[in-house]
Amino acid sequence: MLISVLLIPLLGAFAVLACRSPRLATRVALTIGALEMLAIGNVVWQVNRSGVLTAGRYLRADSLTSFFLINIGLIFGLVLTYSVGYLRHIPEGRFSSPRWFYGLVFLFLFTMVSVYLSANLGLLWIFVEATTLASALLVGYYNTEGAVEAGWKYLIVCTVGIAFALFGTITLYLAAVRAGVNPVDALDWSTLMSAAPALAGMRDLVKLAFVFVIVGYGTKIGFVPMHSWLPDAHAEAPSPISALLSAVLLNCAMYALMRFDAITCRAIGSGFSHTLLLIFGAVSIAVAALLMIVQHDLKRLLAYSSIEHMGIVAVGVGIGGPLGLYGALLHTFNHSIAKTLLFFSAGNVREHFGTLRMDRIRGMARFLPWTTGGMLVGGLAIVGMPPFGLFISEFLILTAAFTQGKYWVAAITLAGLSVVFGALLHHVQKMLSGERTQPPGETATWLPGAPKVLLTDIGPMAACGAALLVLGIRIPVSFVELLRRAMAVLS
Amino acid sequence: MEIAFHFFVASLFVLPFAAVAAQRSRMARAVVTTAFFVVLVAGAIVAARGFWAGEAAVWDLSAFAPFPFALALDRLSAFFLLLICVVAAPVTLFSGPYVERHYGGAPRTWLWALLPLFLGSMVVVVTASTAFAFLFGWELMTLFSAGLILVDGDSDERRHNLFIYLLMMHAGAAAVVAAFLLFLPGAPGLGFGAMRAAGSAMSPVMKNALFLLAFIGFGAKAGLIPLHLWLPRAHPMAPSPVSALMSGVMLKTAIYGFVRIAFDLLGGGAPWWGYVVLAAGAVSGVLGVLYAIAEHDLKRLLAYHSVENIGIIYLGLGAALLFLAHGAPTWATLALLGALLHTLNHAVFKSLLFLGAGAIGHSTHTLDIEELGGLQKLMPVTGAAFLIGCCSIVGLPLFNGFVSEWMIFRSFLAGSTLADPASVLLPMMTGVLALIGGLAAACFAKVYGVAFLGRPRSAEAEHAVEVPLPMRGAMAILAAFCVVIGVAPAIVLNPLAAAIQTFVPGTPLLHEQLRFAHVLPWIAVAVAALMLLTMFARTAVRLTATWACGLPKLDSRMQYTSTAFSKPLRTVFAQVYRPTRVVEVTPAGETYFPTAISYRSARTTSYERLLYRPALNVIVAGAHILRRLQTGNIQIYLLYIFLALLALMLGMRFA
Amino acid sequence: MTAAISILQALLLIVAAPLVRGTIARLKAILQNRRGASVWRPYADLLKLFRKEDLVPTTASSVFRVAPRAVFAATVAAVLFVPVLHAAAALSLAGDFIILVYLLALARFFLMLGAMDGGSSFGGMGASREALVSTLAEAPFLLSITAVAIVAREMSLSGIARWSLAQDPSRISAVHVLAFAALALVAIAETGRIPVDNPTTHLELTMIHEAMVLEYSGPSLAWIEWASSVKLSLVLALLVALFMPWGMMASPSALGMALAIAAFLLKFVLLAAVVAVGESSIAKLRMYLVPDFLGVASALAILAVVFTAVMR
Amino acid sequence: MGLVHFAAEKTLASSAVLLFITVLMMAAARRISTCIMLFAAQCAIITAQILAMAYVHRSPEAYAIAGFMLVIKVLTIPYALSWIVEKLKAPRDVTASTTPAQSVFIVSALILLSFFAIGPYMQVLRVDEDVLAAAITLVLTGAFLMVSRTKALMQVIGLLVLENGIFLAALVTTFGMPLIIEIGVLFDLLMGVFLMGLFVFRIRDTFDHLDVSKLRKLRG
Repeated sequence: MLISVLLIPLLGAFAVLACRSPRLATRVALTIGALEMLAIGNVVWQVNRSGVLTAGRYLRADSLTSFFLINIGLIFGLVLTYSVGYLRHIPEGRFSSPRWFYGLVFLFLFTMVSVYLSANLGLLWIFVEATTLASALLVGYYNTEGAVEAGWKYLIVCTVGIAFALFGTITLYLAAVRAGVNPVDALDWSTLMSAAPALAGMRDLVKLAFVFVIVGYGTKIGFVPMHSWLPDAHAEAPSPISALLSAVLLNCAMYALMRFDAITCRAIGSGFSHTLLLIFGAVSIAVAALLMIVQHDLKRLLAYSSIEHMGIVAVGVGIGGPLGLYGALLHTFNHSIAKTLLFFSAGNVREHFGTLRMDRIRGMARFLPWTTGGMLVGGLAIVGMPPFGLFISEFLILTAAFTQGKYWVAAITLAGLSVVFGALLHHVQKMLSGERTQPPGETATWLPGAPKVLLTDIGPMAACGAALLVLGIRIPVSFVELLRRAMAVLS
Repeated sequence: MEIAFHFFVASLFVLPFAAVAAQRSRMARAVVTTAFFVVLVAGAIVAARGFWAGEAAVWDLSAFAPFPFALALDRLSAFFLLLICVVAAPVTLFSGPYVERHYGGAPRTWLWALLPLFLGSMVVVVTASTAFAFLFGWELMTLFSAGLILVDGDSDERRHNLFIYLLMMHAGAAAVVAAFLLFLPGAPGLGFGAMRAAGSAMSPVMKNALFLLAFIGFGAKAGLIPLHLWLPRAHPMAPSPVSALMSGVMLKTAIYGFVRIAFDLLGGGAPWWGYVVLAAGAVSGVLGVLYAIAEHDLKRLLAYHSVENIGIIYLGLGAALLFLAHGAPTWATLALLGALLHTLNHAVFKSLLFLGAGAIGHSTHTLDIEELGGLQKLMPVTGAAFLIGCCSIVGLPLFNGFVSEWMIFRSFLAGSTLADPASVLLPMMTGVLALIGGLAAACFAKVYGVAFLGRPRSAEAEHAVEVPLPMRGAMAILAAFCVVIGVAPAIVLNPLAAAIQTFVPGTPLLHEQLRFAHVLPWIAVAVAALMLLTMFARTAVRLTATWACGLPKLDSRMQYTSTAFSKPLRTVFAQVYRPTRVVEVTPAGETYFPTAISYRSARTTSYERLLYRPALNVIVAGAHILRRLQTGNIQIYLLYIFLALLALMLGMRFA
Repeated sequence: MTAAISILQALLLIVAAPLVRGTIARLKAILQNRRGASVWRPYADLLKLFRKEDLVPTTASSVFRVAPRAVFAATVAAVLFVPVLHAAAALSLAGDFIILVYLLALARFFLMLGAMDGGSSFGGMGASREALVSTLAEAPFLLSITAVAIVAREMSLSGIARWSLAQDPSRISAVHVLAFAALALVAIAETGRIPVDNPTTHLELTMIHEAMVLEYSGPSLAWIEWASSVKLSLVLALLVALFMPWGMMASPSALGMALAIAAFLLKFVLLAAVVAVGESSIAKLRMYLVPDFLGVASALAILAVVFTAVMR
Repeated sequence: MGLVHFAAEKTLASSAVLLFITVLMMAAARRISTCIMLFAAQCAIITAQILAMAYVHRSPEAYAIAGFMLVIKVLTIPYALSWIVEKLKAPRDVTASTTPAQSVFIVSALILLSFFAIGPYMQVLRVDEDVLAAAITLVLTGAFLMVSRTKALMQVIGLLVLENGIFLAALVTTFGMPLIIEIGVLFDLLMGVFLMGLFVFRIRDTFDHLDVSKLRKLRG
């Protein structure tokens, strides 16, 4: 069953690549997407029924997995739907036909899903690295100067970072082996969890391992100062891909880090790893918030906001405790939805105005009422305003921080949130009204004249908005249950 | 009671849908508006029951919310709820024709949809019994008010002002959040009851931090100087009824929050709290009114007066804190009584004045009082109501403003019984309050005299017509409140005192202290009797032209303008205004007869220049430095990673 | 009995007010080697004015006629708080002097409005200047009374008067000196006497009060004039009650009554003489020197309050 | 038989020194092709070591790993890289931001640093000190090359060296991870090199140069 979740996208990728005509490719892609979502739903349901699912020694799905699977399934479905309308803007090029797009996207999906499903930390590493490889071409998809540059930086920086994560993994493995765990499954997560107390003797090694891991996976999560690739990649990739990167990939890496953090806490107590998480989180929030003030490119702005939110999640995990962890998990979910919404609207903006430079975008409210609505909702949500989900999760994390007397982190977070609010408001309010300074499609990559807004451009955004509202007012009980079980996995 | 309360709160959040549904037909709109009015009246009744009879009402929604979310109506909440409804109902009445006339299509729908939401958020704030509910309403309040401001169209300047408003509100909200969360270790659920217990057990350091956070956070919302920057920008931008609500009600939620935390949850603290609050109040009061005097745009002027009155309220609160700190709860009660009553009074007369401004704009299409004049004859009801509003805000006897100011005065006098330095500082504050009163009198003599008396200064003013009945009715209701509270304050004072007793432990008020309330009616009787006697003493009246010193006739340009009126005071207080004057003379042939002389004088409030700019510059400078670190060179990026790793390893080695 | 006396003293003050004015005018005349008009002259003026008709500018609104009556009513109401013969005013409660000050403010406010309703430049001019003076006068006014009240530990005028009656006249506290000085300066400003304002001038450069009432005539003017003379004697009575109440009776009795009336007349004549001498020996201040004049008053008042703590 | 054992012993003993030599030469190298050759040599040494260990510890897995190592790292990747160099027809010198002499000095400093770095862990690990040091050295040198060499290809090589270091570290400390993991890692590496090659061509096509330090359009 777990295999099916992996095979569908993998085979699907080649299936899509096989079909020549764009329309056919699109249809096939949608079908496979639907299938995949069904498979994921099935897995989630199974996990819900019988705690843990395993397939062989290397595949495993527990509640934490299924929580993130829901996240990935939801976002992926939205992205797929949105892409249908979006792709019509992308000119034919060497690799830039729908089939390539969908093919690569499915590969990307495959790697990410396998990250969630791998039971073995080594395998986990392999697939995290694979996500980089699979998405690099998507980042460079437009094949423009910027795209290539961003792609290169993304590839190199992430690979180097991830290499360190490998080193960390090995160190942990070493510690486990030295602590007497059978080398064959000394990388198996559940084994490690149960054997963690025995690792206490290898204090130094475990610490070393976590340092390398947090730097390694931190690079992928986008912790400052390893974040450098993130704004470039998010800004240069096609909007649906940006959404995937920000809303799914970052969570993926964060998931890996959480797994390691759990083991480390079990082994040597939470002091060390949580301090590191708090430091990285706080620094990321502060730096990202400040950098948001001076951005000119809409998607770059959103990318920095992603860094900030990953920082918040890190703070949540670092504070720990049921409240902090709950807030952190919930925040990953809320953030991914809000960010997807924002990237979709950014995509529409780019298609309409042919640019993402915010000083060139004027009169959005008049020309793109729907997109403007989406951007407003997303913006309000992303800065943590009620009645949207992020208000809840941020409030949870702050509550946790204050409960445990972590005042400095709370202070930095609150200050950061205010700065972010100011920055976003400052940039967005300028775009809403006024006269546009250039004809549409001047540098637009598609047909000039009034743009025809398809349902697929708006529908996903509406869905995101609804989801945010629900999560902000009344979180479904079953979902809360799932979250609780996911937390139970980690602690 | 419970049911009514639930119905009231719920219906405020349902009405918007009705408004949207009813946007097409005028009839339906009228129905919805009426329903809105009725709901508010019902709310007023609920609040009144809670306020006078002390009936409590609870609505616990925790089951539906991710956090403990409950509304409860204790006496203090009931008082503020009453305040909201008493103001909001007439404002709604006023808005009916006003909105129909000035807005159409989407803006109108937005207005009618956002108004109930705005009120609803404020109701949530003042009735919340958990921190989460409070903060939820608190953030929404800002959002909806911003939305209501946006309804009035937008331009670069408006958007800039809105930006300042939202940013300051958000920063303030952050402080408020921190203040509430500081209770946490002691009160897991963040219910007010638990927080009260935690507050009493809290260490002094925490208490002080908490107080400062609350003071700053709520001060930003209340518009204390120097946190007032947004206030004179945001309020004038909104449609007049909304301005009335923002200035009259929204600011008061900040007072509520501050009283809740500082008095109810923390139960007072060190004396320096009192001094800080007093200082803030004094500065805001004096500077606020001074800035107001220099304005001649009616709504900006009124906005600055809100700053002034908030200052007066904080004077009372500061006195109360001092008394509590020195263990004189009775006098603290009196000071609080003054402060809270002034909160109510200000809500009433300020909204009355803003509605008056709305009426003026409605029939003359201008709010620049230099363009007005002689309106009293053309709009008698509006004029009379506005005059009552002026008398009240100035704090003249027999009008409500005076009652509360007297209480605060009285508590200042009582300060002489405390230990030094309070024994000198508090009585000294009487001088400050008197100065504020005098300046306010000057300012509103100017406003009413220039706008409503004398000759019209423009064609619009000349052809002004009285506003329709509902608008007049709304103003009349509010004016009536001003007079009733001003003449027979006992009806409000006693329950209010009871409300304060619920969280200020101590002996109830002496009768001697409330004797004032029983003297006022007698003065009223005396004055009224004399007025009647003198008015209807038989006298022949003849209409003539004003004496023109022998000139053929006077014209409106010979009258004193608002600028001219305030000139002496502006000269005396020039230090406050720091005006920048520019005189441009374009000379002609001869020296003494230039072709044109232009004179421009701009007033600069230096806060932006001296306080906000630098702070902002520091932040932006930091941002630019960070921006430069993001060089774009991949090798540098890799270096960052390696350095981070190195730093961590070293840290591990040596820590 | 007590109540009767209280009402009586108020009436006395109101009725006698024009006389005080007349006296001052007469004394001034004598000082300036003129015979001057009779001390009863003000009564004659009032009568004449009451018999005349009200001239109302065509542009004016109802406020124009309401204002003078309001001024008179408020001023008279203020009188009810001042002890004159008996150390218990008709109305008295802790903090009553605040009410008194604000009743005067009420009167002033309506006077200003009435002035601006005329629609001529003079009204506005006068109102604006009055606004300046009164604004700056209010603070020292209250502060000086506050200082005395603190020393007396009594928050009502009557209480203060009773307290000072019990004191030994020879021992004067610094607070009282400062407060008296301050209050005297304020009194000059409030009643519009030289050097702040000149009640007899009609030069547009200098006049304040006169500019405000320029448009008024007939009964309206009469009410205003009467009100202003009541105000004058009220302020004098205030000075007396606070700083030299001796002769005032603590408890009602026939003899006391006689004494009190005698003392009252004496003191008022004395004060009138002081005013007269002062007015004929000092020149009027320039408009923009008035703030300094009141600044001095404020400084004195603040000092007085500070001294209350120093004394203790 | 004894001979093989003797060879194995020697290899284990001397591999560290050889690795140090390769990295020093790499630092001094002026032409990309030289670096590729050196990298190949490096991988050969490591392979030899794996073989030796496999022989000493009698572990079939290790033989398999050695096989993969030989195929992928010693043959395929160097061949692919030099093919790219041929195909690019771009100037073939390594444009370094440090002179060869400086580089050599820095790398030798790094060698010392790595000895210093592993010091505290020795008593825990009980492994051959200088081989572990060599591993760390490879990591550091790789990092150094990536930071100091501005040619896109040189960055790839630096990355490979770095990865070699990690691989070696894993080897000496744990005698290799489970086979499937090792294979997966190698596969990832292969794919990575392939993608990077692709991007190198794209860079060449879009910018007409390979100097990644000039790729600075995206910043701030």
